[in-house]
Amino acid sequence: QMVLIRRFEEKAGEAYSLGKIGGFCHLYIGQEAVAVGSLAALRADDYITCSYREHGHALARGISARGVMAELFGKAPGCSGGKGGSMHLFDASLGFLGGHGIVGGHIPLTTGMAFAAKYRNTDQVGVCYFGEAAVNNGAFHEALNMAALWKLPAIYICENNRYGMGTALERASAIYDISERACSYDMANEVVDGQDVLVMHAAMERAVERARRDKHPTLLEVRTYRFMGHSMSDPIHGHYRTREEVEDQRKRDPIAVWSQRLIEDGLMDQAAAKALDKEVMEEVDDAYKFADEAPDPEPGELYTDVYASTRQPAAGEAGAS
Amino acid sequence: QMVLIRRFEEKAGEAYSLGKIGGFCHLYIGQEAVAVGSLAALRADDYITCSYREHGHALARGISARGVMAELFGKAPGCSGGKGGSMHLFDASLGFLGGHGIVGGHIPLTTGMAFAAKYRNTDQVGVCYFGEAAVNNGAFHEALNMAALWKLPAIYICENNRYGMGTALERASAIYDISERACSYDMANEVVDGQDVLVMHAAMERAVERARRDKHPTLLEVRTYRFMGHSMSDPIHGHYRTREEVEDQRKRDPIAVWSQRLIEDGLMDQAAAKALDKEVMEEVDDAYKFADEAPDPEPGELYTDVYASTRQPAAGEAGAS
Amino acid sequence: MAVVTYRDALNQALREEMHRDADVFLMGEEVGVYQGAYKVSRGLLDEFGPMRVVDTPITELGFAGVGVGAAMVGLRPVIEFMTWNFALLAIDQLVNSAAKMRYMSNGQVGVPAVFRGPGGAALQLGAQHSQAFESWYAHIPGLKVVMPATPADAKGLLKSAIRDDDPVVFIEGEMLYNLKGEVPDGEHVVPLGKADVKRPGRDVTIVCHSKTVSVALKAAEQLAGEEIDAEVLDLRTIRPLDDAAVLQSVSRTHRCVVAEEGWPFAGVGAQVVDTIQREAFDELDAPIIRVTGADVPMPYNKHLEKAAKVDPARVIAAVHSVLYRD
Amino acid sequence: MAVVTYRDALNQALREEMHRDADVFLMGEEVGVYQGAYKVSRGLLDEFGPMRVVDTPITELGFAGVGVGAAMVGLRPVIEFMTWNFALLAIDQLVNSAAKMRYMSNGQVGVPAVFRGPGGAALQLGAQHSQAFESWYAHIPGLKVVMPATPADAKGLLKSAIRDDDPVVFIEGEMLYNLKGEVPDGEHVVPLGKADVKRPGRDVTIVCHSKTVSVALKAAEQLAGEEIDAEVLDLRTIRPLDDAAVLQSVSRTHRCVVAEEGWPFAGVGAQVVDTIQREAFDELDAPIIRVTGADVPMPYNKHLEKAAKVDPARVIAAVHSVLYRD
Ligand SMILES: Cc1ncc(C[n+]2csc(CCOP(=O)(O)OP(=O)(O)O)c2C)c(N)n1
Ligand SMILES: Cc1ncc(C[n+]2csc(CCOP(=O)(O)OP(=O)(O)O)c2C)c(N)n1
Ligand SMILES: [Mg+2]
Ligand SMILES: [Mg+2]
Repeated sequence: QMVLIRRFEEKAGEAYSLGKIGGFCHLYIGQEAVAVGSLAALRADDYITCSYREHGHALARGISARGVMAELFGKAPGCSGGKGGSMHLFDASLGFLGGHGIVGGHIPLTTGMAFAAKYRNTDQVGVCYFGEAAVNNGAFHEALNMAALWKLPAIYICENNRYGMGTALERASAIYDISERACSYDMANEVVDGQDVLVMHAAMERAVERARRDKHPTLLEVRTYRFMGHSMSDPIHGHYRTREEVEDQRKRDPIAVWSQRLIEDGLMDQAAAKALDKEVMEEVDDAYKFADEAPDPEPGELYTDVYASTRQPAAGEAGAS
Repeated sequence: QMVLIRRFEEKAGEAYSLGKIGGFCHLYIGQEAVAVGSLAALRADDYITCSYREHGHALARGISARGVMAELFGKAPGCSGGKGGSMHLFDASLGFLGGHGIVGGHIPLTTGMAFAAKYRNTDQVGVCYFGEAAVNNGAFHEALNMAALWKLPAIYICENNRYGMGTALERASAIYDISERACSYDMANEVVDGQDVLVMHAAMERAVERARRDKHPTLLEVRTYRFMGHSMSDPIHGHYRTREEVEDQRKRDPIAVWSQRLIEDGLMDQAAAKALDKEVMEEVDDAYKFADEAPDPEPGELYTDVYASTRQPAAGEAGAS
Repeated sequence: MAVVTYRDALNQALREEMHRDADVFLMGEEVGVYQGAYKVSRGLLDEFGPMRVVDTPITELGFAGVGVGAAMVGLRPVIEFMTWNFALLAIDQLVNSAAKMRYMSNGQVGVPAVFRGPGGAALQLGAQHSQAFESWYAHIPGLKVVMPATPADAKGLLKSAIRDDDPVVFIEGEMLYNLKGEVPDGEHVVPLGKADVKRPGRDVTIVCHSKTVSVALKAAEQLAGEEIDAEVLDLRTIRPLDDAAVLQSVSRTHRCVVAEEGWPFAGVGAQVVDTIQREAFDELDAPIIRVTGADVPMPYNKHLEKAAKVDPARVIAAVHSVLYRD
Repeated sequence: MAVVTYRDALNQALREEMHRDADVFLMGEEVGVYQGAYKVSRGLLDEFGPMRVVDTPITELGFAGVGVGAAMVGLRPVIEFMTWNFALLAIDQLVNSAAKMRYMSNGQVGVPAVFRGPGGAALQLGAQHSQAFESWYAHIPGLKVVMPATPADAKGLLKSAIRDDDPVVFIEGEMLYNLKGEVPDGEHVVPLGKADVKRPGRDVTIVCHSKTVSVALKAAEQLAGEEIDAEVLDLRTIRPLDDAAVLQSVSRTHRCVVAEEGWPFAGVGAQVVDTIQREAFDELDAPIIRVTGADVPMPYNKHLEKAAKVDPARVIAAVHSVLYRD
């Protein structure tokens, strides 16, 4: 899966430069182990929300490469019908409830989903992925306070990749260890190495158990790194970080860490690794071809899904006039 | 001063029942020692903002009883010209920059005033008073993070009177000790007994020194209690607290605590206390009479002070049409 | 028909819908133990318990988001804002989450939530507590905006709003809570999107909503004394707006006054004017005059406040001018 | 006259005003080290240092409030919102603090702050990142709203906004940043509250602002080919609106089309229509037609997005209809 995400994102970057993908496009390269390791600990009926950097989570949760790539292309078979886009991937059948574009905005949504699980007395869990820059936002503070106060089955995963766009963590937050913010809510917390998929997975399983069984929320601070620019329009290392730093971080490439271990443990050999990579490349190429050839949404789609009833309010026609 | 505030508020309550004061009116009875003890530690050029429960702070800062009472009456000589009202007392000449009605909304304002002090390289201090219910709000979180991050000369005084309207602290906040919230910002903090004016004063002096000299902000959690209802329309003990609890708290009336000490220390005798009270009563009665007889603002005042230029935008006339 | 207050009519609607549908719950500040800042939720905590009547911290952004999130997975939250002034803190969740979720998700995820509370001015609450934002919410595709003026409409429209599958902004009037009126017994539902003629008339149409309905009715009474027969049309739903009803009335009266509590610039009335002049240009015998709140922050002084508000006298003056009677 | 981009014109205005007045500072996300999300502040950090070019955490509510607070004590903050979509989180500070402070304090405390950043849609940014809120801010007494369409106006209006003693909402266009145009050398100030005829004409008035100005000019060119002489009136300032200029133009052309990027319901155009029909009813030979963005959240797909936006074809169609040419 990590390899799939890596290759997928590389392909998406390629498609973006070819103008086949537009808008903002935030790649997940470098952080793959976080989504893969954590989502593997969830159940099919759990709820997930993400920020706009969610291609990896969508794939790891099981949305097809075709469905995600087609959405990036804005095509009708995309997982959001081509109307959502890169930042707004959805698949309700998988409990994958969006890509959201407002930093911090989806954190209270997850608190609400966890509330619903408690309300209905199911043992579902609500999981929210966001970046380290979001923890300074009021939405984070309000949402975590309620989750802890009401003992909700929620897991807040802060993917600390050191930067919010061009702003280093320490230039935006008064404290360096984000996990300590949990003390304001008397919430369970852990600092996790996000470059090691197994470590990530183990930490997530502990958090899921706390949520599912004890109805106790957790804040996970996951230390990871963004190998690419913030979005396609941002250079890999702008004014805000050095090439050396990026090179240095690349040494802990989550995929290398993982395959190395498998090889050491004799669970995989170079050949198998190659085969896997080939297989993945084929899946990604297929997704690309599918997306490229897929149809655009019907023009009429412009006016659907604004309301449950397809009917538009009167002002709508004025707008179209 | 504490006695002045007490008598003033009693009079204001009286005037409210007589219909001479309208709108929301939040009395400060029971919390007098907080404003008096803390404001005495400030300099004339420091900046102060408060919530809507600010009559006491206004008086303690030096706005005349006449000016405050006239504002509650909505009269022209009121400290906000009768246009602000009970929740919006202002006196720029004293650095008293409002009464604000949106819970938490003035906390970032104070951070901005402290920023201005640092920007201009003066050694002024910005002080913000708010209730314990405001600490769950995002504005609190965002404002304190920036103050700590930028090392601003700000002091955040949380007047913890146990309730936000009818909601007990523990039903709104995931943690009981609000001062611990400071750990999220690596900010200095202290828990202070708000019923003892001298203790309050001493704690404030420490905070002011940290701010003025070290440019380090402080969060003070001041434990106090509201003897009256949330506002005039709220009974003293509704569904949310018991008569016993209120009676019990009244035993630590800040004015009793203080006068008792003075008398024990031989600094004041019953006679002097009586004399003081009489003097204060006269000042309050004078303020009441003044406010009652004072003129309303000119009708034309409706359209002034919307913009620096008195001229109204075209839409204004439409509105007046 | 029982005579009940607007407040109790809302309370009935909440109680009935919570009995009808276990997915409906009420969340907001002071809705439970305190019985509601304006007592709209009186008795509901005792009846339905703390899981369905939820007191929140003072975190409008947060609990509005909680409501949206719960609705995204199928619950039907009724989120109470103590007043709509405070909802400014939550507006990102209404506009960027609630209003767009269905569209961004290609119809996969709806937000069947109601956001309700009192809007507009009461008495001497000052600038920050006396604001009418209906034109803001009505500007947003994806939201519906409902503003009942009578107890019967309050009950019937709130029930419809709760059953609606889209996010509904339901704006009540603090000054209306004590208003008494007849409410049909038993199941009483009023459809969204339908205006209502509160008083039929031939000479001029007074378009209004919420608090300005009673103002318009008072004005109409006095006008009747001058042989001017005014029709009072209560929009009831601001979005979707019942253009047909407005056009129908104006094409009978050929003259129109639009009254609203809010500020003039790009208010609801401006949209009504735009629609009428576009669709019924040749029917108009005079320009449409709007009567709105004064274009200033609300002053505290009671005389200034009174002067800032819409009153029958200003509506009558506007009617005179569209009838060229002045 | 030098030819510069809209982006550089804004950069010049900031630089010149920061040199002129030590109380002026720039604060926002990525304005410093990153040189601005859209590079409007390029070079300013190096030139003025971190105390006057301040990078903030992602806390719109917080740093907008910091700006208001600093302005309350006399500084002149320029607060950058990376886009106005994110300002929804800060709107309480603009409406309840900035817009009301002077009034609530009886004129004692003003808020000479500028809030600026790009508004409206760019290309395929999706529903949450493609919104135009000018009618919202213009609805609020106490705020001024400015929206330049050209590099010259961008520079001249930003300088006026910074010098203005009231809170100014300054909405730029992401799609305009690369637009080139002549900007007068030296001190160049454009007064707030004055519309500008970008193209004179006799047959019809096209009222527009910001991005729709170039759309209207393109439409006017094509219309010229059909012997239709359209006047293009750029509002430039939305609040206070230059009613006089609008009425003057319409009373010459007797026909009007109003174009804007935003949603139709209670948009800026609705207010313009209201004003014209009220003040120039007898001058109108046809109903005023508005051309607005489609009344939907912005879709991501590029064809759907294009269909949702105002374009010359739709403006031309509207002109035909007010001229009864269809
Ligand atoms: C409320 C809000 N403000 C600003 C932005 C613009 N923006 C998009 S991503 C981003 C940085 C977020 O960084 P972080 O939370 O660390 O996530 P990362 O991009 O590192 O995954 C910013 C400022 C936004 N989308 N929403
Ligand atoms: C944002 C916002 N939400 C709700 C309210 C209504 N309200 C006014 S005071 C108050 C309680 C505040 O309690 P606290 O902060 O403890 O201050 P106290 O009244 O105890 O002094 C509430 C909910 C408001 N003014 N602003
Ligand atoms: Mg980051
Ligand atoms: Mg309190």
